[in-house]
Amino acid sequence: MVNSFTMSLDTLANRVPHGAMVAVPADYSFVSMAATRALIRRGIKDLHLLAVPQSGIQADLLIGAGCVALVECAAITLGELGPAPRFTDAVKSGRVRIKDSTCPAIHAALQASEKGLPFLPSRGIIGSDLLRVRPDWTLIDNPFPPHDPLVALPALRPDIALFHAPFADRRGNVWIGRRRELMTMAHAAKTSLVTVEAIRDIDLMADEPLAAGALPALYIGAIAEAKNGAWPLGLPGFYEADEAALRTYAEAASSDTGFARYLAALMAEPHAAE
Amino acid sequence: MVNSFTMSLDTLANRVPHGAMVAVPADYSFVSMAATRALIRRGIKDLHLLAVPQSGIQADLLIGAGCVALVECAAITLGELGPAPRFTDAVKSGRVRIKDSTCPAIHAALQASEKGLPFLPSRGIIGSDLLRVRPDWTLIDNPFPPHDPLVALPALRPDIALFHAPFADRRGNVWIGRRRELMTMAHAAKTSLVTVEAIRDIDLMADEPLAAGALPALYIGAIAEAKNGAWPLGLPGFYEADEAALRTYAEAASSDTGFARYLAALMAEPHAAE
Amino acid sequence: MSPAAPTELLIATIARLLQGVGHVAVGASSPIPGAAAFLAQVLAPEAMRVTVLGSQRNNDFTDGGRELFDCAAQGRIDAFFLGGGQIDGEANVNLVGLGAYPNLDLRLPGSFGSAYLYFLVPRVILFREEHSPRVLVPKVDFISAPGVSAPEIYRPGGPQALVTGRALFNFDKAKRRFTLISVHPGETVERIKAATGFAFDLADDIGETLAPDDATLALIRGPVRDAIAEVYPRFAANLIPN
Amino acid sequence: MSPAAPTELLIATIARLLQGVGHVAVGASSPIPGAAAFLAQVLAPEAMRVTVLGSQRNNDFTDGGRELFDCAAQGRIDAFFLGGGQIDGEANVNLVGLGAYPNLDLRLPGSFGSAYLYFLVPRVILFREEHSPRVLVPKVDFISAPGVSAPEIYRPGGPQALVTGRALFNFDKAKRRFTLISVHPGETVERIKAATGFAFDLADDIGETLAPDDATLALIRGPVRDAIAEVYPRFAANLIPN
Repeated sequence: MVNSFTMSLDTLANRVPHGAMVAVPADYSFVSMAATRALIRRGIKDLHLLAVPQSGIQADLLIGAGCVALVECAAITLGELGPAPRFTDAVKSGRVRIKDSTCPAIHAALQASEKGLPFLPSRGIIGSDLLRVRPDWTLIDNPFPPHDPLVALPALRPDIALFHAPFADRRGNVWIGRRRELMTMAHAAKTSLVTVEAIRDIDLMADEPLAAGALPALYIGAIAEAKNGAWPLGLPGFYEADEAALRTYAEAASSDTGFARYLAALMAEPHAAE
Repeated sequence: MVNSFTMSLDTLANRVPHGAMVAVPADYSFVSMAATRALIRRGIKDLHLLAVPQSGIQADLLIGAGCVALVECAAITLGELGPAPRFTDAVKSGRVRIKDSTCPAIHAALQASEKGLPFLPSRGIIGSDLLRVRPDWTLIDNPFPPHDPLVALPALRPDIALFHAPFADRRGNVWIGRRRELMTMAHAAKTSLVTVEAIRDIDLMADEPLAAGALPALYIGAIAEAKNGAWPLGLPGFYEADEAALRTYAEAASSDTGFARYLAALMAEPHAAE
Repeated sequence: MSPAAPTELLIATIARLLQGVGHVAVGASSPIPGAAAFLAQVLAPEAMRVTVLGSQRNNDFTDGGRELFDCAAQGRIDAFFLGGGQIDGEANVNLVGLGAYPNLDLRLPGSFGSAYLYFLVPRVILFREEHSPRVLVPKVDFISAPGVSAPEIYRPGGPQALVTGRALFNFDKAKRRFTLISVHPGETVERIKAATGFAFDLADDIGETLAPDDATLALIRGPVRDAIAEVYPRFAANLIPN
Repeated sequence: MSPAAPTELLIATIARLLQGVGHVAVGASSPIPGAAAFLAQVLAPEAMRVTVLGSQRNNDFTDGGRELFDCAAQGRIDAFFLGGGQIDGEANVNLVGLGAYPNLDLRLPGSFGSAYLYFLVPRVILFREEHSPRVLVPKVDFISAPGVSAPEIYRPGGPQALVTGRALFNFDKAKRRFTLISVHPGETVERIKAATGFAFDLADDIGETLAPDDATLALIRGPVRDAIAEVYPRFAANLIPN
């Protein structure tokens, strides 16, 4: 099985079908910006983007580039750089549909899928307008005392979990460290496409400390090497975000023409950042 | 906060109240046999022992020593050494009550507690006599198509999670590696009492690979050093089980007199094995 | 010691609200609550745990993004902070947007974890620096998380207080109303009334919000500044150095 | 090449039942199914994954004890093995004990994961070496896991076959009955009938269970023996060496 997981970034991006439900992690986790750019260059369309549980530049860029039909999230924001302009604009104009959620609901709905369950119950939420705008969520009664109403969150089963990781081995095992939301995503998704800083000549499962942070090949569909693949975001614990490049994006994305220029440059220089 | 977690094995054992619900891991995980012997010496009574999801010599010894009122488990067995004699005897005679379960139900009920939920639904189980002998389990309808019946498993919230681990740091963080059922147990339990091979002068959270396998101090009540604390069981990835000592136990436990002799020796030589 | 800057007053005010807390968690984009949590920690007579999202040094979670929420549901988080594009007189918060959903006039990032943590964390402190009728409204346009719940709803948590750049309010769950406790230096009750879009009660003894003393200021400008600098370096740089 | 030992016949028979499987998991105390899984793996034209509980080398799970069950529920495990103190003609299995619950005449270890995996793994192979009326009963005393379920029950999985030390049966879910497919060398249909406590159907062409050929025996005595030795050293030592 050696090497059958490994492919080029573009080949990996071609594994994402138009219209797929793609789960991506938050900026504080391991975001594959390299694969995001490859998807945009490929002209991916109609994605159902599931932010686990929130997203930033990745979602904003995909939305601005016209790749997204529906975004499901607890929040999309550029953080200290302000609102996500392409997201804000697309949602207001109705060009992109939104399924507003809340962080623990996204985690729980993925755990439902991880457990092969149709739903997971949740406390909280009742009385929030989220319940009103999410007709797919329903109330059930706790069958045990105090028999309080609970929200039943239907399982989220992404077609693809897409993320970046520090490294993988040649058997297809991926090291994710304490970013365990990536494990839940991968368990819940039909398959996982992963970019990594490097494929190493080690056996992740043969080393107890490394195995503790490894996602087994069982859940992995494809791996592509992409050095600095989280850029301009950071890879927490490994490298910092490029604040200047993020600011450049935030400024460009704040106008239609600025974003168009940014996108044109991204399309023209496919490997500038990778 | 430095050192406030650390105490002697006997002091740790004194933290377990009579009648407590104590969750313990399976033989393939990290079992604290050192704490088990300390509890027996202390004369602990009326435990509700929750095997996560099964147990071997640990449960058999506690049951034989008269420490257990109720055992909840998917199985108790000495594995290749045959049935667990004290368990078998005590359950048949009714001296110990049993709540028969199935592995995934125990995991799920702990996850319910981890999520602060009153229950978790489960597929399977329906049609098993387990449902008949577990009146605390109830059926609910899946509120989504195909609206199939599901088993609602009430949350299990142990008073104490009790286990052994390879090492901890002085801040109270415990390294459990890939034995993640210990994390679920600790999250689900009110507190965790942990024996370790060694307390190390490191900061587990400052090292990314180690942090990936660390259970934070947040969930830990007390830590005691106990070298070879899993003996005669092994510590998978660290040391092997002592097959001869396990066979000695299995033979002794197969008769009342043999077990009484084994127990007397254990009471008389408190630190022979630690 | 130079007198307390407005930010330092807020830090000290929030820190006082955290007295007796065992574990406070601080969410994203929250430098002032984060600094307040560190101040409360250094002042606490017993060990107090501070978890700051985005921190490597003050975030020991190892079970992924869900652990904050699970930990809160287990009753292991005593205090948390929420903000909001709008906050109304019943302590409802809106983090989704202004106008009619979904094609809002102003789209905000989203509800984050508010719709859950507001129910489960015993002391939720609402914090919004801007104190204006635009933010403090009679009724939010979208309830990300409600301030109060019907008795049949499982809700160990909820709003404790509201801290703004101009005043401090407590929240009374039974009356479903805020009570003005103190106004920050330079403010008056009348100006607060004019700047607040919802009706509220007045405490018997409304005074000026207590400014931090020199010892507290020294802590803010020393260890607190150092601790918050890890996650919010620009914010820390703007605090007065010791 | 010396002829196939009875254990080798069982290994080869079970391995044939695993043809086309993508991922087979092997539970506790299962040396023969484990060896069969490794044999199927070396014979498979495409990559086949074998997960053996208790193994360090052939168990890549990293999410704790629940991962086996979650993985099965996700549809990522195609085959699994169950035994039982009793197995009845409707493929119900009993791992709890003989007699009246709870003060049983014979207490067995417990149901393990049977009450779940039997429902969710598409090909569950029942394996019990002892073939006697004591084990193969008309009706089990305690149903740890039922062989068949009502149509409204979610059940993608269930029994495929029963392998004993004396014969091979298939299971027909619609008819809720076993069908005798073949008898092991030295057995007859009449002897199997006498040794089986439940009624079963007969295949049209009951023959002798196919013994492994020399190439297969070489695999069992070589790479399969090496692979199974990690978890079951004593079992491997008793296999005929290559």
